[in-house]
Amino acid sequence: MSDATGFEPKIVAYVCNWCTYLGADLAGTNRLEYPPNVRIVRLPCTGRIDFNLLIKTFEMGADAVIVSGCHPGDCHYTAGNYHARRRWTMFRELLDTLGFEMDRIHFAWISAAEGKKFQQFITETTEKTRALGPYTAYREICEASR
Amino acid sequence: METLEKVDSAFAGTSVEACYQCGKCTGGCPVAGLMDLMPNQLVRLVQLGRLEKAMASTAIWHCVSCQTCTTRCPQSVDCAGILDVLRQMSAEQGKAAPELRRVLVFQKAFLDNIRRNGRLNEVELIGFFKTLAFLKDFNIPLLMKDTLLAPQLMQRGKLHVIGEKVRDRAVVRRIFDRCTKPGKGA
Amino acid sequence: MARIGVFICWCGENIARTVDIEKATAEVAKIPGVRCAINYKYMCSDPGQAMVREKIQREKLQGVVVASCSPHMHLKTFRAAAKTAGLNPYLVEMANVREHCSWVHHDKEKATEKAIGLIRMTVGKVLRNRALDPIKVPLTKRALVIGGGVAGIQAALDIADAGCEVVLVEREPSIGGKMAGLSETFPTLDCSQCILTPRMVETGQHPNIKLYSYSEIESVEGFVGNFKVTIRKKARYIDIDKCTGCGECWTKCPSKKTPSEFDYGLANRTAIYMPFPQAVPARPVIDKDACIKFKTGKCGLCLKRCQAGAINFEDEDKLITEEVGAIVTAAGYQLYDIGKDQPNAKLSGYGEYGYGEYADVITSLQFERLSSASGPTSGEIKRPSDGETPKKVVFVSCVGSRDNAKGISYCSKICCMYTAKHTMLYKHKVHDGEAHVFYMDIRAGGKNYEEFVRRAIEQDGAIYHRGRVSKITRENGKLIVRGADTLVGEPVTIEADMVVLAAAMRPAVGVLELAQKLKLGYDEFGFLSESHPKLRPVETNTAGIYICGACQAPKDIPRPWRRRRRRRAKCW
Amino acid sequence: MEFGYYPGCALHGSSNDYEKSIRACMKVLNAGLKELDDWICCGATAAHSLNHKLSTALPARNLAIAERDGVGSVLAPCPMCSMELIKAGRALRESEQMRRQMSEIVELKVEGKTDVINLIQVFERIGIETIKSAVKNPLADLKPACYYGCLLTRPAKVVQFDDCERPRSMELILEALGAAPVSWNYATECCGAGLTMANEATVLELANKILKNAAGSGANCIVVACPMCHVNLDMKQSAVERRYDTAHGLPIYYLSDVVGLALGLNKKELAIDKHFVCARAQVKR
Amino acid sequence: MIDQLRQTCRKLLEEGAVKVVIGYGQDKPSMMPHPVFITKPEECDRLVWNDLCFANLAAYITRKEIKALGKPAVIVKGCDERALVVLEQESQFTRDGIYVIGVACTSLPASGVGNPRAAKCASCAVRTPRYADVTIGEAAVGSSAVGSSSCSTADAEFAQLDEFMKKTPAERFAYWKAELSRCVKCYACREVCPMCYCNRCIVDKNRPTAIDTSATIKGNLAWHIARAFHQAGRCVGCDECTRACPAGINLRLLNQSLAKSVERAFAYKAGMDKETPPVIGSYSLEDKENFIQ
Amino acid sequence: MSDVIAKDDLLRLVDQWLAEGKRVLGPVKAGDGVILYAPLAASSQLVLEGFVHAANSIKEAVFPRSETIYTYKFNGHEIELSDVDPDSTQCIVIGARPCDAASLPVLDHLFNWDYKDKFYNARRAATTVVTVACSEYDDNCFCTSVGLGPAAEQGSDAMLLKAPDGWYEVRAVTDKGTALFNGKTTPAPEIKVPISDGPAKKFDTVDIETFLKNNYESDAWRDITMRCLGCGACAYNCPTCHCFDIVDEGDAAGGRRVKNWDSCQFGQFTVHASGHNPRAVQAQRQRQRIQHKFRIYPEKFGAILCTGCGTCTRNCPVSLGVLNTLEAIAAVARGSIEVK
Repeated sequence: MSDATGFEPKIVAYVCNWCTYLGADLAGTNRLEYPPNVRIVRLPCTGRIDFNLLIKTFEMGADAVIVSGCHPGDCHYTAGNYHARRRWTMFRELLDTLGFEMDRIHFAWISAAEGKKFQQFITETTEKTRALGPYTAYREICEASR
Repeated sequence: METLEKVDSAFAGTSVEACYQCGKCTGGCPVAGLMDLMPNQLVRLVQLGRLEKAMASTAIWHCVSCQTCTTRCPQSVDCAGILDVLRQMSAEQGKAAPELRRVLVFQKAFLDNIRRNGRLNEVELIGFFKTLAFLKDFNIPLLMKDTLLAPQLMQRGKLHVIGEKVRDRAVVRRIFDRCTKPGKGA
Repeated sequence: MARIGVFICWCGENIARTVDIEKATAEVAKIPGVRCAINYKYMCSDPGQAMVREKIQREKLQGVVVASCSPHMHLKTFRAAAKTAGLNPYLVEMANVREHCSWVHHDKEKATEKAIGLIRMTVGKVLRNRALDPIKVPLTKRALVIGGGVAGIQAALDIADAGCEVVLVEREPSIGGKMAGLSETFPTLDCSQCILTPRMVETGQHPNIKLYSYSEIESVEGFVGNFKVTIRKKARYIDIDKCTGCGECWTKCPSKKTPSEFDYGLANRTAIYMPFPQAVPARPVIDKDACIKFKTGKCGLCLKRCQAGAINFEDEDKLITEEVGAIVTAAGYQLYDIGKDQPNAKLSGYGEYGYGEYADVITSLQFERLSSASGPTSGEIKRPSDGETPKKVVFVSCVGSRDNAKGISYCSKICCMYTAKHTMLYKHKVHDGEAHVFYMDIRAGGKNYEEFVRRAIEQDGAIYHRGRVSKITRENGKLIVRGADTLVGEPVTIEADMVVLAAAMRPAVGVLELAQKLKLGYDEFGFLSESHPKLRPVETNTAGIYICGACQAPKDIPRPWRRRRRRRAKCW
Repeated sequence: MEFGYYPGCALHGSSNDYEKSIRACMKVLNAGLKELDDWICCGATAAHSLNHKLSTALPARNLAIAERDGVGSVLAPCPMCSMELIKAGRALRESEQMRRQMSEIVELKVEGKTDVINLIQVFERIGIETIKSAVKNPLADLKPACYYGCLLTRPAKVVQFDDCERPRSMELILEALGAAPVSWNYATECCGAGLTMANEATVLELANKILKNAAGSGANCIVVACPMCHVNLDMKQSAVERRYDTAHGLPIYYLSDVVGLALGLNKKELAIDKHFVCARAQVKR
Repeated sequence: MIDQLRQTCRKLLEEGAVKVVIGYGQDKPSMMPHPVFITKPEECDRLVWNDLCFANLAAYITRKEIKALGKPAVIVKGCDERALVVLEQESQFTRDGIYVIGVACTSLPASGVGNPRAAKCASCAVRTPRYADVTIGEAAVGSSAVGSSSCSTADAEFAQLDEFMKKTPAERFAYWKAELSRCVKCYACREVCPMCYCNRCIVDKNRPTAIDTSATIKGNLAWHIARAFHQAGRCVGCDECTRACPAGINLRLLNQSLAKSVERAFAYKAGMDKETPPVIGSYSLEDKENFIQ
Repeated sequence: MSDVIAKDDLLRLVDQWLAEGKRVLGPVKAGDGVILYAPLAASSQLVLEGFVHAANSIKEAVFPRSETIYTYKFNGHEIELSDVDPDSTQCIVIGARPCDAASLPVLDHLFNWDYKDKFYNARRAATTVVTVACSEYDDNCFCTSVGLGPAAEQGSDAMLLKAPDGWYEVRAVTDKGTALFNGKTTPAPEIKVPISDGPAKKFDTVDIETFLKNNYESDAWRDITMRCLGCGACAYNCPTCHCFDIVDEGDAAGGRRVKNWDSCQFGQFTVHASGHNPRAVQAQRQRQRIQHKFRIYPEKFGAILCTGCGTCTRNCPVSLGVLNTLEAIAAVARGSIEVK
């Protein structure tokens, strides 16, 4: 699947413990295949996902990042995802102003029942990122900071 | 059996494997009583890869393409679509059941008519079909049957002997050619 | 240097098939901080756990990474193992190399690389983990049971008998649920009410059970051991403490034309009514929409009749707060709505079956009422349209279930059994009648179940057709049922007098909203999710909230009966 | 209001009475019909039976013509044409590759964005209330059996029109005209359609069942919205009667016929006089 | 006006209503006014008020050294008061624990003696404090007490940002790369900010280190993202950070991008209204989520 | 006898240095008009006049804000360390003010006391400083109070004095300076650039030192520094402040150990591992800064750790700097301000 340069995107997914992580488990249970480029980091809730993690992720060489949790109304902690939704709305604006490549930052609601959606989302994100190539702009600033 | 890939691609998108043989297609089929094999049995034969038997059935030529089977299927199997494919394969390979070959003859005549005119010329089609069918089966009643209706149709202004033709018939022919080009087939 | 132990599980072939276990073991052994890395065929088994314990002690491990399945599956298992070996359980983490790796990737090289990466990540996590000690908080030794059907009643009684207080909330005017309306139950054909009503009465009188009938859960706050539940007590317009249940009111009520919910519309009831004679509490309720007093201001006959002065047209909804420590959800099920209009956009109706259009096409629950001694026909089988005894009845299985196209994909589990039961009930009452069944598969797994179905066929002469019904129409007073018998390989047409549709089981109305209030997970069909189908079947992912009955999945009556035992053990 | 118009071969052939009737109604209702320029046959059953690609290409050519000429909604009164056009449009919308391939084959850019509708939908868009208020001649003693046949509502996922098992849209229009449609069982059963010519026995059997059930349900006529249904039920009715030795005598009207009659048009204006089975007494004018 | 101000403060101190007045003093006329802390009535003459009183004194309310002095009276301009509103919403003080002396901005410093960094005044939302216990002076003629509190003039407020956003993302990234490379991490931006009252800032945490402390471009970018985003829905646009930055980094632009998104997405403007629930910490079921799949 | 160089020739010379691969540092206009010492890409960026002092200092030439001292890599259970070679790229600082240059001899003590800092020394050896004598000053300047002046030559390798008509007088101070301008100047005996007196002397360092010795616990510290917000704007831009922190930055693969600027004004600066902080309040930190500059450093190395540039005051968001602190102390010492 990799192109001539052998580029394999590195993607990190921050997911909530109650919905998307279980959605990923379901994808496994149903043997729904997807590309192996994503590393899942399990956190209690999207409301807990610190925006710094996204920046750190890019600093550590990721080419795309995913944030995913429960659908609105389904949060295990009542409203964590509603708070997250607000925060990410604002955060994306900030990153956009800073000139981040916004198509490397993905958000989704994936429930514990949506193994199929998880598979499709991961597959699509991997393919999109593969098409974008490595996040050179960010890697350059990291290089410059060594 | 011919190459599996070809069969697979022919039935692509029809989810043959989803059929669990409940028979709802057969139960609702208006012409199941006339068929030698039931729609669910035809799907089963396709599932098993036993296309020869399916292609040789009269059932596929009895099908009126009314889509009831497809509409009611609890597994969303496009049963009518599968029968379409079976008819195509049967026609291509000359496997059509002899007694119903005239359906095929008619459909070929129909397409040929369109290829030439762009639109259907009914008089021409009827004439052409009857002659062809007659030559094949020497079926005199068939030859005679609708001819009795013709004067009445004429009388009602419902038959135009000359018929309509599309202005740009060349493009119609090119479309046909592109679609029937071997290798890139259906 | 830290001392982390890594334990890689083969999961039989599940992981080992796709991940090169030996390579992974060798690679992760090199990760800084890793003291030892070993693999084993079944890490969760006793010998596997023993290996973990032994390594913890011998290598003086400061942290453990188990690379196997999802932490939702076995994290508790391995933490418990570590604890027995003297390691703080929170220094154990799992790398999910099965669900997130071996099961979803085929390329062995890439899967192995990913598995190593996942383990490396988890080692990184354990390196930063700190030992945690559980805290103790006071808890309220009181349980809330939501739903007063058979599952809820049994749960409430079990907990109450164990000496804890129970708050039982039922949204209908009476407890009893669906089972109260059934005739006889499989596989014994004993009377449903004979089993249930004594339990209902016991529930109503139990000193430890506080019953809120005609009430709904408004909101739930708090956490395990300390939930605060707000209950909406709907206006009943009857003071149930004053009311004696004498019946003067409902026998005199002039508004008599409301279809009875309990009889699924097969009979009518009055505006002030008791849902059924054995109701608990045995108190009536006023249907505001049907009541003439409410509609026109005139009437008030019941008020005049009531000696106890129990009727109160001014009654209003009340909000009550209860504190409980645990919650059992037994919210129950409903039948798939076979009619044309569907509440859920994903589902579509079965216009081809004519339900709602032909009076003699009925659902299985309606048939229960028709054959129940307490039903509108006192147990005689009479068809709804004209009260004639149907001489030919067709029973259709799998209506709405096992249908990906417009229904739901799962098997409703109980229909095969009750359909067999229906044919028997019918044949026992109409000796010269014909009972035809259209089925796809007969699923009769259970003690005496298969025997039961065979009895319906062999002894009672039910005629089983292997096939699905495609369309039902009516002609000359007969229902024309067109289906197929795939065993013969031909279409079948039966001219029937009545058709009974075994509609699929779906979670009850409002289960979704309830799940959101309780923060419970649910599957794509709306059934509530348990923590783990095998390991924690009655617990949910929210600590302190348990589920039972058919709000979890389609179940027959013996199932909740069995499961309650575990639940009781779980609550305290 | 103006609609694009794709008559299809039938309406320019043996079913020209249907076209006449539609045009007469539209005129009264002030709705224009703009016929697609140099349209070609949709390929019908024959194409999708024998050549799948052709069954997309032929309709695609017509959709391309509509797109080129900026026609948004196209009336295809023949359900077969309508279904083929909708199906092709859907296939085009779903796949970029299909759009590319078909644009090449039909020599015009095609995206499948045309909205293809049937005659019932045209009346619905004109507005049932509008029609109701324009009724001059209520059809009080008409008890029609509304016959949808197969392709008006099927395959449901393709045409996405009405409830394919219990459709009511035609009934609603007829009720607005003052008629009393009957409830019957064969509203969506097939008449044999494409096999008229090739397999007459089948057609006659199916037609007989339909006619019989309609009459048995108290209908005094059948209303159709499909040229093929009309052929099989009207033209072939005498054959049916001969073969099954019955006498149905059920007039078969196009939907536009009954709308036109209620709007005050006469038999001739609607070409009802071209039908084989004689019209009922109240429409003899 | 200055007399009135001094008199008010003197009286407050004399009566013992407050223990300290946080106001502005000035060492030499040529130098910038700076914060002073007056604890004695007779020192009130040290107070000044002029167009160069930029410092946002609300920043001192949360400091333990200042709290130790006792109940303060704090002199605020309209813009500074918005910071007090946010701090009160966030329970950083109780309203009766401080005395607020409002001063109306009588002229627009941007046009006055050279502080090029007074861009904020051009789009000021509140010229006259609204929640003060006492307000001195009246807003300049031609400027309303409440400026662009609605979105009507917000377009003007965000004009610079809107213009900036016309650049391509790559150009924007390059701009910030150059701009932020000058940051030496002196944290003046943080310290002047009334909203940065954390006991321990995230950048000072090192177990684990979330943000590199090195003043490299990578560490600087991470720091400025964190600083700006922790102000989301809280920054009142007082621009003290921009004024304080020795390297002249355009922090205003970053703050504005958040202010704009908050205003556009949630119709919220920080510090305008005490009663509106803060945008962070509340939510609405109707919040748009078109970016979430 | 003086040597002069035309401004254009000077700029050409700068471009020549750049072309030779040297690093050239000088005042440039950054952002919204702030003047900063920064590496030049071309002589056109250089701003020599029209401002009193840049917002920062030249210490980055010898003591960068962030410097890697070694790198490490994980290799299985082993850790591989690699030394980083000191940077000895030839560097020319042009346009520095005498008060900037004067910091270098002061800093030399610190980096060559018990430990000889090879990174500092390599950069110092490779650096040539060309100052421009001050022709203007402001209220924040106080070089004369710490024994320097507008044309003080301490630390300079060469000094430029602005002459009329676009000429600069070039005074070579050291061999490095002589080498730099060798052959580039024109003798011009007629040009004699007058040297300004600089700001008036504002306090006496001896008085200050005495006060600092005797008033460690004075309440004056609190009163004077009350407004300090605790940022590092003063220290980071100060030519003589030199505190640093050592941190590791890295990930699972490896990383680097790095020496970063730090400031005694930060609350975390003196936090002990135990959690105790001997300088718990801001006044103590301000006191430390002044004590260090005017008592501790002089006691240890015999040099005042301040060159009177005034950058601290100019950069302070609340206008608090060494100067006004010392002025206030002087006032307290004179008894004109009462200490509570």
